[in-house]
Amino acid sequence: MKKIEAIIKPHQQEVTIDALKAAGIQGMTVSEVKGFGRQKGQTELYRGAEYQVDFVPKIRIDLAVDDDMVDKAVEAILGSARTGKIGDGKIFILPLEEAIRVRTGERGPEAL
Amino acid sequence: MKKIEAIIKPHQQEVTIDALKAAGIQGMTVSEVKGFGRQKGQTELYRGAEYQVDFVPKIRIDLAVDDDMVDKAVEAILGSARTGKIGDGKIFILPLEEAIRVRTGERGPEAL
Amino acid sequence: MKKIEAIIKPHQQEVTIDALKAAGIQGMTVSEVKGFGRQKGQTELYRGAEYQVDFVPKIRIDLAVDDDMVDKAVEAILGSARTGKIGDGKIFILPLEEAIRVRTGERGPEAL
Amino acid sequence: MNRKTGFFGILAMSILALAGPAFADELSGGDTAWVMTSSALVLLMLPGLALFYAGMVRSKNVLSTTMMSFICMGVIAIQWVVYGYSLAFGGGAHPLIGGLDTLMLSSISPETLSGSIPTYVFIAFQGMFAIITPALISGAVVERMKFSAFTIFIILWATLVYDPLCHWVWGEGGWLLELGALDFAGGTVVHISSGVSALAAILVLGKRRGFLKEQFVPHNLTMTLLGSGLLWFGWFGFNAGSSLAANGTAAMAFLSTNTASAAGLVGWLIIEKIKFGKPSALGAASGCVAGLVAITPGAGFITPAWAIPVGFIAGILCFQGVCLKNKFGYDDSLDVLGVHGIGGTWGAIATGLVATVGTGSLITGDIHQLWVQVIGVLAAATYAFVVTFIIIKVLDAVIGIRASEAEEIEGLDQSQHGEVGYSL
Amino acid sequence: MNRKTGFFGILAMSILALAGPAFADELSGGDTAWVMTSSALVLLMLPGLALFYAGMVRSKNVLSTTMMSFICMGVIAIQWVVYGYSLAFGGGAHPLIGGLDTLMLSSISPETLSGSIPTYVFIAFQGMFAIITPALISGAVVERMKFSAFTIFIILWATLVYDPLCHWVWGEGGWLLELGALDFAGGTVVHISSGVSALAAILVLGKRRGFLKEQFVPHNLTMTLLGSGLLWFGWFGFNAGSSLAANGTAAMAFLSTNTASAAGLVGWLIIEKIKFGKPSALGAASGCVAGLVAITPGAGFITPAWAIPVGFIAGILCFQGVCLKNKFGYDDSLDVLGVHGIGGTWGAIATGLVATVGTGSLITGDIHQLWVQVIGVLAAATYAFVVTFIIIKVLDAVIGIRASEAEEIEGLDQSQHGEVGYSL
Amino acid sequence: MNRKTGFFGILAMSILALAGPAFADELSGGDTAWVMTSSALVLLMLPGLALFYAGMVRSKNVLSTTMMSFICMGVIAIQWVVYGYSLAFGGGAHPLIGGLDTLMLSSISPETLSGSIPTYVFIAFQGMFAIITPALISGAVVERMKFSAFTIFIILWATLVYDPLCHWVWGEGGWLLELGALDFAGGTVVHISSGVSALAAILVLGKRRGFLKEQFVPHNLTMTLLGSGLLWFGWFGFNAGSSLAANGTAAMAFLSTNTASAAGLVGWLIIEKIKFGKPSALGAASGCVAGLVAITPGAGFITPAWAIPVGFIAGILCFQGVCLKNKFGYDDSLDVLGVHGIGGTWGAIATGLVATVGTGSLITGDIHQLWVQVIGVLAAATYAFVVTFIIIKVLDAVIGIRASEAEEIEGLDQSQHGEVGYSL
Ligand SMILES: Nc1ncnc2c1ncn2[C@@H]1O[C@H](COP(=O)(O)OP(=O)(O)O)[C@@H](O)[C@H]1O
Ligand SMILES: Nc1ncnc2c1ncn2[C@@H]1O[C@H](COP(=O)(O)OP(=O)(O)O)[C@@H](O)[C@H]1O
Ligand SMILES: Nc1ncnc2c1ncn2[C@@H]1O[C@H](COP(=O)(O)OP(=O)(O)O)[C@@H](O)[C@H]1O
Repeated sequence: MKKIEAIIKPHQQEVTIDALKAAGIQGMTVSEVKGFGRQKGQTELYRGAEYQVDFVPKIRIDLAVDDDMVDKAVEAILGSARTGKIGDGKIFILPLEEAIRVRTGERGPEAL
Repeated sequence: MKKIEAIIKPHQQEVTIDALKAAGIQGMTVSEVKGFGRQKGQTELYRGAEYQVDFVPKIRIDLAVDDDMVDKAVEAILGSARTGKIGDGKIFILPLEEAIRVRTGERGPEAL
Repeated sequence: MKKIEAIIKPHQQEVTIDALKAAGIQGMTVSEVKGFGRQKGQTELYRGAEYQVDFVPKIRIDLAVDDDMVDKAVEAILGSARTGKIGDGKIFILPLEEAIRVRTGERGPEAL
Repeated sequence: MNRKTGFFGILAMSILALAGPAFADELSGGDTAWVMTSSALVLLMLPGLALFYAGMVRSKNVLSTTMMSFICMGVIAIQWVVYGYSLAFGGGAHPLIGGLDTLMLSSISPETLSGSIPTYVFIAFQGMFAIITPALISGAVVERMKFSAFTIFIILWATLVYDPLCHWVWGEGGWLLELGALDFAGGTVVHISSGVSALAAILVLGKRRGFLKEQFVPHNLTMTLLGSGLLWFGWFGFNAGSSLAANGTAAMAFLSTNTASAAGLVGWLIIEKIKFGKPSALGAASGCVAGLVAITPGAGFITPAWAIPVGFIAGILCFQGVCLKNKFGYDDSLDVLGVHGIGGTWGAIATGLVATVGTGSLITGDIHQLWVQVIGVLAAATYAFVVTFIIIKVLDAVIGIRASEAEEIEGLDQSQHGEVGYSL
Repeated sequence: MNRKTGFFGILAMSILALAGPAFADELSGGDTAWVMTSSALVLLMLPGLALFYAGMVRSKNVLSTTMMSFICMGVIAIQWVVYGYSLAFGGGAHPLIGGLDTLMLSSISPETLSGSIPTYVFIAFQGMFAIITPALISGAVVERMKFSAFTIFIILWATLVYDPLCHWVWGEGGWLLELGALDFAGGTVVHISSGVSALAAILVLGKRRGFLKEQFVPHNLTMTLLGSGLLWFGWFGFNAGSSLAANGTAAMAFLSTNTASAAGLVGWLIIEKIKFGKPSALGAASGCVAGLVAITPGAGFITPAWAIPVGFIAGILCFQGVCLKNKFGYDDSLDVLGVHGIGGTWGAIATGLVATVGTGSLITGDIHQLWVQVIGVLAAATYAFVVTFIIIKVLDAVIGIRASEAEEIEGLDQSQHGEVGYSL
Repeated sequence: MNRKTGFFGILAMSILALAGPAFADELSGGDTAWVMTSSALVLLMLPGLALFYAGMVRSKNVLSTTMMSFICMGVIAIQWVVYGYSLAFGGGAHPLIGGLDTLMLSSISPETLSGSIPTYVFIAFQGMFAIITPALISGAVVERMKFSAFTIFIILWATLVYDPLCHWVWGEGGWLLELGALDFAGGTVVHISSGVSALAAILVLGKRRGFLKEQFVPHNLTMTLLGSGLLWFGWFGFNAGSSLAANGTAAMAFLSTNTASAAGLVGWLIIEKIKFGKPSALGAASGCVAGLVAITPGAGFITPAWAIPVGFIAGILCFQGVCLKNKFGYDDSLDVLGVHGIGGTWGAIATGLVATVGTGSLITGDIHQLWVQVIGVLAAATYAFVVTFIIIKVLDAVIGIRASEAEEIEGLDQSQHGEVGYSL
């Protein structure tokens, strides 16, 4: 099993989740994060001054998948989260040793 | 060492943390996340319309443990976070190569 | 490639990010988390009662780096996030199998 | 005479009715105190409305929604002093429009009186109405209309829609006033006009991206509830201030307003309970506003006891009103038509049905008044709809009224104002 | 006569004392303006109270807490017009209860006067008191009481507790009024009654899950502070409006109210500083409310200088009051007994101690007044406690008053209203 | 006489001008109602200011910022009753200071009148000014000044700066009053004095850690906007209440205030649009406050039409004013000098330029008045700056005025008050 962590733009959240579901992913966990990278933050006004915020709001999707689903999931994300502009984000893949469903205690791919 | 990531119901947070402490876990990191899965979101009212939110608030507990503590920690979570209803959440176990305590620079299990 | 997760004090966020950038890190993802550990939470007042909150606000920095950058990044964090007092936090290092840039589809170290 | 209303009608009526110590052309400290207080209360309705609306949008549009109310406080307050007041209340007794004789309020001094209060107070009080009416419209166009376009829109709208309508109903010689249409505090001028104008505007503006597909969840309902509380509070000035005196009419308007608001709240909650099993906080906030809207045209003519059914039915009707948009698919974002248009119409009609103080109505056997009310509603609604539609169409052609898709996705706070609401 | 107070007493007193241009049966514009303003101010205390309370609960209960105030604005405002006013102020001069002669406010018109103000204004002003009192109780039962049960409770409570008590103290022939008990603006009727009723209610309702084990951290103290600011503002209407005229008594009540509020704030902060080393923002918010509660019964009788110790001691006493619940283990969630019960009692007694204007007290050598005050407190507290206890017991048996454990864990916003407060 | 202003000047003027039914030594219900209402409105400016300021700081300082306003409500309200009022308005006709003859408001009763209103009302109204002025200063020192030090500071400042200045301008025999300096509602006494005192305080206090390096992003702009709405609302009491009567002067002050506020809002947005391409919500909130500050000294002398340029220029000047700190590197955190100091100065000068009602000015050919205004500004600014500087220096030496670096980093909410603002 693998753990996929995708950092994407907030406005792509909805389509990306839809794409993942369409690809057969049944569960995922989402959180709000702040991104620092090539993309620069917005220009904001504050009483006679203009400044650039140094972070960009991003959405992080955490996804535990069976090995054979990795490519499908990655493709779903790439196909939906991409806008082609700087800051589209990253996908990270980590090894996942075990997954357990709390309710039933099931382990491994069945737990996902 | 292993890294345990548990996604649980918010209302089980307190008992779960207590159970982990009772099991000998001395530190952990907790964050608020949104879960998408089998459990459906709540029905909310909005001016003449009723709709279902598509995510469910969840709590994520991150836990770095020495190998011999993994089972104890997993059991503590299963024993406390389980309500038996859909949406109780998941436990994921990942390999952890190194842990360092910032204050002292200690490395490995002693850093936990 | 490795994934570094650092849990640090909120007030060290700025200097730590600066130090990481100075060390050549170009991107990272930051989130707000709650820490449970040796450091105890603040004492708060509430209408005739004083109590201790049981968590401490922390900042989590997620960082995907190429293998040869791991030590530099760790040193940057240790050098900037350390205040010497309990609760300075932890650095965790996990194996990272793949990294993909969403915008271009690039994979591996070039994606970082 | 006893059929007429509006400023002069009410004024005459209250003087005749109570034979108090106030006579025209002598200043009454009590009346002046009350109408100044009322003016301040109506001004407070603007931040109240801003909160009420802003709590219901997504957090990326909270400031831009608020700004649509604040810009009315800025721009229309000036327009009113420069020429708006003159257009509405100046001139001879023309049936359709005032004049240009009091531009910049020339010829008015602290000594000038309107009835028993300084004219400056009358101008201030009426000015607050001119300010809030376009702000009401904003509820329909939030989350996608350009701030610059909205700013120009409200100036045109105040000039071409509000000022004339205000003259028809409350200005000397105004044709609806002459006809005997009753509008104590602005059911027609304020609520119906803003409601139908909102509809005209969104027919051109179009729906928000994702309307009826995505969920537009209110981002902060405590803000909306506080807003509705401030509106309720301010509405005492709006309605009871409209008697332009601290007298028995004001007193009845005060109590009828409170009662109708309460009944609207209860009405909305009951229908929610029946339909969904739960009464909601947003329902309470919406219901009291519905009740307040409905009692506005008749506050000085309807007793507190009759205010109960007027408010209660308003709660139920407006609940139905806000459901319409889902059926017909127009995106009246925060239900300006559903609440103000429908509530105002019901209130104008209800005045013809159950008013018993200082006027006749259906229940006193005066069916004529009911017809006059219907004519008032239709005339105001038609005029406001047509002129607004033209203004918006022209504006769209000339400068474009809608934010770009990217701006809408990013949120109007950032794209229009370079800010974010919260950095908690 | 100079011992009596309440509406008629005060009215008589103010007319005699100042020999102003206002005579009974002639409308005074100034008085009318002031009491309308005051009524609006008291209404604003409801959203103020809602914020004050809602900021202190956990965010999952923010809307349900707010709704407990809003439902009072809805339901009691109607009850008052339908029969509440009549029960409290109607009828002949019965010592225990008013009558049913002014149901639906029949027989009252804009011309009807009560002293120098239209009766409609008097009804509106008194109605606001009837609305806020049950809302005060809600602070004790939030986070666990069913909304439906609370709604029924307040109707019963207004009818069986508030309306009679109000008659005793302020109604023509009311026995406490006849006895000479002083309650200028509602220390007994509003604060003591709500405080002890809160205690009776929670004895049946029980504690919140986790009480004294978990930490119930206020979720938004800025909301509570804004709420306390609105309460302070509205309280000017509450107290200075209770003179029912814009005269010297109102003026003194105004300034004494402001001073006592300030002193309460300072008193609470000082004891916090002593006990915990830090003065807290919640302490400031609580302290000014304590001071306001305490000055309420004596605002028209106590000079601004004497208002300083009255408020200061209230700050300290109520601080002690809120600590009691931790000792005795009853869950008075937002300290209704601790602040309103104790503050109101202290204020009623303090009136017997230091009142010097228009009445005697201990410091003027009149010990009788002190005894009368004590009797008033005991009578009101006993009556309110017993009747509330019975109402709640019956309600619990018939429909159940407490949300289920699952609902309580999920939060009452979701379980009672199908909403969440924030989606930031 | 017609040059003088302040309480007695205005009072005389209004009585002469309008020949209304109010004569000195006879209570007017209308005037009393209006000044009580105005007093309540000014009190509400405190929570309004607290919100306005608190929304602009970082969330770790939201409560401590709020508390700086609330502690003024607590401490200064008491100081005023104990001796502040006496220092400002008591004594014989001394040019520099009042007396100690009305300590604890002895000798004043509900029957005592000041003109046509009870003296208690005059004291309450003036007391609100004494309360808000030090609270304004807090905007400059937030996020780093110790709460204990601020508390002591405001007592000293009220005693040594505010009370004397107030006497100079409004007290019987005050030298600026005698000189003929016009300050209708506190441009000099309130705004210039708080603005320059803020500067004096921060020169000693120093900058916030990270000033001009880190970004200090406002944490909640909806709070700031609501705050500005409450300030606008309350300012009607501040300015129109300053005529101490419900008359034509009050009416003009009311309308000029509203107009200047609107114009300030528009002015600030226009310059932002020009400079940055976008008008901001914080700009709207700031602009209306700038307009309100500027019209304060002349509200009763400047017509609504002239209020447009006065407010508009204020919006532009204060925008420039807030930019200065970035150039000169002093940390006037929330721009007290930039908005109140500069806006107040502009308003005092503008009064000498365009006042036409009840006084002469440059445009009526009276250049003398302009000089008198300049003298008033310089005298008040110099006095306030010097005395504040000394107070702060001494305080710093004796108890230390600045929170430790660790406390500042942690946030003043936790370190000074043991609380956090939000636990959403
Ligand atoms: N090395 C990294 N480790 C963790 N997160 C990163 C890393 N680099 C970038 N990110 C995340 O990805 C987001 C997008 O990166 P950015 O460099 O702005 O543009 P792009 O996605 O086009 O490469 C960042 O905002 C940050 O959240
Ligand atoms: N494949 C997955 N990867 C990451 N998180 C998951 C995954 N599946 C479920 N989750 C998380 O677990 C939560 C519970 O899952 P759900 O399917 O609702 O019920 P259950 O826990 O009973 O299996 C989800 O809300 C989500 O946060
Ligand atoms: N075993 C662990 N797994 C995950 N996070 C941990 C663990 N132990 C500590 N932490 C995180 O590190 C923070 C600091 O730890 P703490 O024990 O307070 O002090 P120190 O950093 O000095 O060891 C905690 O607040 C928590 O967020």
